[in-house]
Amino acid sequence: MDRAFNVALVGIIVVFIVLVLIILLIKLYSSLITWAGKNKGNTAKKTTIETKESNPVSESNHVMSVDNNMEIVAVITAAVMACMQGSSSSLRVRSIKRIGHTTPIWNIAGRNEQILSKI
Amino acid sequence: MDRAFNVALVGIIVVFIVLVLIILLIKLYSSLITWAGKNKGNTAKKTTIETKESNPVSESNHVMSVDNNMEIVAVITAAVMACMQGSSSSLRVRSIKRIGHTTPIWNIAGRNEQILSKI
Amino acid sequence: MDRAFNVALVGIIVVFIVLVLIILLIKLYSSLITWAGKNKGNTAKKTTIETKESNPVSESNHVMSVDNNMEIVAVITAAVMACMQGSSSSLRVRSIKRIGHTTPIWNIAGRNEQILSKI
Amino acid sequence: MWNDFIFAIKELALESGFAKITLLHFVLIVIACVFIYLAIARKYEPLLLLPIAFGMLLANLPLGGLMHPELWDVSPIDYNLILHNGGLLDLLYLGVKLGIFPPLIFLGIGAMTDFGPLIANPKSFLLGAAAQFGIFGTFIGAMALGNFTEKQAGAIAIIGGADGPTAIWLTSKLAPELLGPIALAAYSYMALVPIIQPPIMKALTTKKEREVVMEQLRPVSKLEKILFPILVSILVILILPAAAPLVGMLMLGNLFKESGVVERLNETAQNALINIVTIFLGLTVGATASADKLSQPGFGLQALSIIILGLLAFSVGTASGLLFGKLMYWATGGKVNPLIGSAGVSAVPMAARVSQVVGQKANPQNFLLMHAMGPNVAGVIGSAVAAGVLLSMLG
Amino acid sequence: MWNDFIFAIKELALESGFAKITLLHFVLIVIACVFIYLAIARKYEPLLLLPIAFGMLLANLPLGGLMHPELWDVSPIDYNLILHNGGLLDLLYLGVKLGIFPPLIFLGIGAMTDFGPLIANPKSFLLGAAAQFGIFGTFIGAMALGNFTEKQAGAIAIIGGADGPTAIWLTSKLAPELLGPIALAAYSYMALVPIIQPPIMKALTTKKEREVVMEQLRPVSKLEKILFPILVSILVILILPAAAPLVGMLMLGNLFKESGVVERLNETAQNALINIVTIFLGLTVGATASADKLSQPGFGLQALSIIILGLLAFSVGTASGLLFGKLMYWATGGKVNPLIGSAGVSAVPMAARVSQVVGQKANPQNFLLMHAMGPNVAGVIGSAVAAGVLLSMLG
Amino acid sequence: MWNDFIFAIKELALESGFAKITLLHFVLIVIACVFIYLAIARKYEPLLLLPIAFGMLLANLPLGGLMHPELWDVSPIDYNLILHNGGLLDLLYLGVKLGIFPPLIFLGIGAMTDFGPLIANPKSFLLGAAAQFGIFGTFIGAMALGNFTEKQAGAIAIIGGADGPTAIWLTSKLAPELLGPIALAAYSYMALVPIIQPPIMKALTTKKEREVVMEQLRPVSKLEKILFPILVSILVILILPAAAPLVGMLMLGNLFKESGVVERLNETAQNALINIVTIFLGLTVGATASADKLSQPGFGLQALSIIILGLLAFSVGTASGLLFGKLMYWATGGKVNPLIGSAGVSAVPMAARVSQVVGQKANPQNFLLMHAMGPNVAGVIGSAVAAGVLLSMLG
Ligand code: NA
Ligand code: NA
Ligand code: NA
Repeated sequence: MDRAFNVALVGIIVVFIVLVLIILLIKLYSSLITWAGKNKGNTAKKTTIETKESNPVSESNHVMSVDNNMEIVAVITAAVMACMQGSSSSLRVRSIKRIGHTTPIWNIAGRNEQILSKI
Repeated sequence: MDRAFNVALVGIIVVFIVLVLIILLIKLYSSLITWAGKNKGNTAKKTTIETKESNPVSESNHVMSVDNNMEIVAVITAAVMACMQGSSSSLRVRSIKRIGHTTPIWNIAGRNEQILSKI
Repeated sequence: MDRAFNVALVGIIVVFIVLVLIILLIKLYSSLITWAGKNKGNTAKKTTIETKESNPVSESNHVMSVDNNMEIVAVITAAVMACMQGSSSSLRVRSIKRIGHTTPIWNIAGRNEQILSKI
Repeated sequence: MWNDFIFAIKELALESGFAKITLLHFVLIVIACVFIYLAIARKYEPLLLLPIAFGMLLANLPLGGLMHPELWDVSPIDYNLILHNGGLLDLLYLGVKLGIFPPLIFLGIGAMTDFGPLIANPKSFLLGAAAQFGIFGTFIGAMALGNFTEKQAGAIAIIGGADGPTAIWLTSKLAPELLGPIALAAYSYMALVPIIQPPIMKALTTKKEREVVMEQLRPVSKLEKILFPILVSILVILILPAAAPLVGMLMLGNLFKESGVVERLNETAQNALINIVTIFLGLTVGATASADKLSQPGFGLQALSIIILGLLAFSVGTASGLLFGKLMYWATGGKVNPLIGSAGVSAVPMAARVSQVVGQKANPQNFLLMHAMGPNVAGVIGSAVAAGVLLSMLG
Repeated sequence: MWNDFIFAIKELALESGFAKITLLHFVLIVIACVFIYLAIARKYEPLLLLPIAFGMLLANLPLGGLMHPELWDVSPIDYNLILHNGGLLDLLYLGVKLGIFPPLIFLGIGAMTDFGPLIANPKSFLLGAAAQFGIFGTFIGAMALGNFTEKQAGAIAIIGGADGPTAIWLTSKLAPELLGPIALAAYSYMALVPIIQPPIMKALTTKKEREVVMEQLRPVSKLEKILFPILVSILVILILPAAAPLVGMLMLGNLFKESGVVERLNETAQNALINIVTIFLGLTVGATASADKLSQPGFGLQALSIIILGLLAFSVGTASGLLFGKLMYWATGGKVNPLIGSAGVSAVPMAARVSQVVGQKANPQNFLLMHAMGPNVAGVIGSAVAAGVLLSMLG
Repeated sequence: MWNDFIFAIKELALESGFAKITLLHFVLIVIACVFIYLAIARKYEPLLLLPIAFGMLLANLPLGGLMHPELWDVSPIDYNLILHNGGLLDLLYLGVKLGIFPPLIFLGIGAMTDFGPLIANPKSFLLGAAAQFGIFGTFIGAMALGNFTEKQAGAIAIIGGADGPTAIWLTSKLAPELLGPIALAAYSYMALVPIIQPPIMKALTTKKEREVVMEQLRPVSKLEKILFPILVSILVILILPAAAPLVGMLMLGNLFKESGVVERLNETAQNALINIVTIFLGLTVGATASADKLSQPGFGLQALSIIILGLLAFSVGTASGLLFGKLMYWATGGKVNPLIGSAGVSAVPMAARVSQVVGQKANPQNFLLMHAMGPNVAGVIGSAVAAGVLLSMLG
């Protein structure tokens, strides 16, 4: 039984050590982030812009798709509500699943191209 | 060829035996259920209630989600039809897929909490 | 190094041979199809009809589902737009996912039957 | 340098498929293309026939090394050698050989199947049993032809079950060397059910019988639907343990569906899992129909025999189902429409839809579909049981 | 002919399950049905309990040949023999035995878990650590009973982790012969958390303590959430390499979720992949609870002991979490509601919801859920660490 | 008691990763974190780079036991030993080593690829062929460096194919010891295509050439799209059987897509299946870049050489594609915009998008994307063919 108590004691102590170290780790990097956020406000913005420039095609695409999503959510919600003429309390558009994620992005781009070329 | 006929004969007989036993099994338990349903109408209700009490959180959640689903189906159908001003004969909302099943339930609960705490 | 040049030379030549043969293959079958299309316009139609006749149940089902899909896309688009009273430029119904593909077709048929039998 | 170049090109040419292609390869490639055509243009059970046909195509392009029949022809199989020397399709074929894929497909089928019509009218099981005469009749026929062993005859007979995974499962256990032709025959005839069955149905029934409108089925409670897979598993596996993999997984899938508490598992069983397994199963089963394997003497005759016996199997199954349906028509004083008997062969849901169509032609007010679904799904259980019996007696 | 017929029928009857069924088989079938009932009617952790119970059912229908315990009882295991003689569930069980399935489930869990509340309030880790007293206390209890080896005691103790995949993973490494009962106990008690915990919670806390409304958690930035899985992996695996499979996969799944750049992988990890693995894991773990395996002398007593020790494990874990919560209540001058301590046992998300419900009963304005999610997910990491420690010391 | 306690703690400390960590481990952990950063913050091909980098991270936390390079360095590989002693990532790595995962990824890619632009303008294949000079030029370069074997040079050369699964497939067959660095280089440079290519494109073309507006592509009929995968499979595999796994699966996936009759399989091939395989492939390929493996003398130089050769490969491929584009510009009297030539390296769809962007800068009315997609997907076939040639000649 000595052995049993020993295993249990070592076990719980190691668990506490590991989890306490995680606490310290989180505190450390959280405060680093906060500190960096205050100190480098402007630098950070710059970096973001640079990133965007280095990869213009994909970035713009992404931004666009996010905008579109928001727009679609808004439109559908509005449409449904306008038609209801009623209380919006019990209904929220929880999520709109954009099907066709699986369509290769270049197909979409191709379609856009064809559309634009028609204008 | 004797062997072949023998195998075939045994085979078809076993198939019939097994499936006839299944028939008897179904008849047996179906009538048991019907009999139990008539006999224990009140008891059954009681049990249901008890179950609900023992597990209140998950139960209420489930019931809620079913209600919501029905409501959403109705709302969307109504919205589309109101806008159509037309015949509903050829259109039925076949199914509404509630996306975000994969969101852990506790996240949803957390969101609800945050919403409620804002009220 | 001789060996290295040799491998590289053989390699690039084989790649060109294979891809050029694919070009010829595509040209060949594309022109065959075009030629067949012009020559057998009428025959082709006939074959299509025969196919449909040989497999009436499934065919009609499929056609129906396609029609339904188009109809539903149109309806939803119309509904949303009517409610918006606005520009359709920035919104297109990208895809409507018909959920319940997984429902066995015969269940659907069964439901239809029950509905029809109520009329 | 120039010599080396010529030598390298020559070596590549000798390693190319053109160096080894034979007439049999060519014929099988053409057959594979015909099956691809049938799957796409005629929609012949495309979900399995397309992968099967493409697997057959790949396996007959010489030297591709995707499948090595010689690794599978030895007994006992040397799995270590397969890991070392096997190609892509050999490795995927492990799932067939080890009997894993067909039960997983049955799991998905169970999750998609509604046994409600069968529970509402359990007598349908008799029709699902009667249609299995197609299996056992074909077994006698195959033995009578004399060019098949008993095990091969059993594998061919199961074509009459009109159920793809059951046929593949039993054949992989009894006569894997015939897997390709049997799977191709099974799926082709399943696709041809709307052509094979109607003439037999019209020949064996009178117009009056075909016009019978059946009573609407009673509603089945959720509890009955939940108990069905549990109790049927226990009963069938106790009686016939050899049917456990198929029946057990079919019923587990159905329990996922009916229990309503494991929607995630239900959804995956009937989508991602069954689809992944279907791709692997189809490709590798098709790849067993390779020239390397089929060049053995006498194969041409065997393949032809399988085609004929398969047609026999479907016809006998259809006829016996119908005749038992007529028996029930008489026994019930005309309440049962014998047309639902032909649906007992399985070929879900095609056979049931054929019953519906033929019935509606005789009487436009006639909606047999739900009534035919009973024998139809009973036929699935029936042929799984038949496969278990054959495996027990011949395996 | 007639003799042959009788002989064939007789042989089939002798090969039927009825010929071999024993009382133990029957008892285990009944128990499996009870678990199916609990999973469906009472919604006791159905996602795993339903497959486990059905696997147990299938394994106890004699002669089904789906699982062969004798193949797994030898050391070293002969994998070649398993390929040759294994049944369907033996082959799927490879994923458990080789330690593949539980980490893949952790991948999916990681992809579904929001560590935000834990990052916002890292002190929650202390509660997640304190609740692991349930594990180590039970280890002492199991050793004290005297009818378990040290490894078995470690496997039983992990029930106190209230985390299914961790329990299965550790048991498959330390004491696979107890896998069935331990998994059943773990999932059953996890489902019973709403019944086990509230009385302990009320007994150990005052109404005043339960009424404490905690401050709202600070928002956590995306960057903090992304760094968490990476840094925690490095730290924990460096300290305790034995925990690598569980912690590594949990954190990879979470990184999929939080990175936001691999939505496809995230979606598959938390759906198709985890569901497929859950089906296979559940079925085969349940199948280890077969009569063939459990008929060894002394098993009845062992099973009973596991049931009692499992309850002990949950109770001790709950109590120690609560007591540590009280300590934090005192230390912070009443800012911490001790009820969130009981959530440290994991049993995600049930235990956190129980904290919420009990807290709200004491004070209807009290929303503890998000605060309890911190200790709750810390408990998952805590028990994975505890499993690593036990494996290191006993394995 | 106290002694025992100290002893146990000491033992755990000795078994901890800290006891074994070396500078190389530390450097590789930092590199892994850099790749995680690039995958997340810069979106460098995150779908594979994130799992690869995390696998690399896990493999370099000492004693985690997830991957054992020593099991894979022997020849012939002892699969039985891997089953007995392998860690989680060793077992998943079987799918790479046995050549299963890359073809399955190609199945999914085929199901996502539209070969329409290529069928409409088959001359694009010439550009897809020309860009493979990048592969063979790099092969010569690697051989010239003198510190690689012929097989290693072939594996490094395939980086010029700008196609991840092809590179992993060929490397796992020719030089698995270089799998980690080659995969990392391939995916990194694929992500850097928008930075590497534009300067080369501007240097090698005149503004007049870049301004060329190409004629709209003819519409391609469904029948042509269906025939394409079937006929290309037959032709390519007949000529070059070694390319069968990649080309066969790519074309099967495309047939799923274009046939329109197996939507279920198509959906699963391009979602659940490819995602599951991507997770496993990425993790295990990354795990081959472990310190245990890379501590051999001379590795640092090799890694550096691979980085330089990879850049060479992309640059040569881009340049040769462009120059062939110029040739076509002259031959067609200015109808072909040479910018579409650089898309021939594959790196789908990034390279085609770069052509579009650079073209549009020269002439805002210029929409090259669909025209560039032709060479882009031709490059996938081209590099699969090149991989087959290299395997045939060096394997
Ligand atoms: Na059948
Ligand atoms: Na825990
Ligand atoms: Na390429």
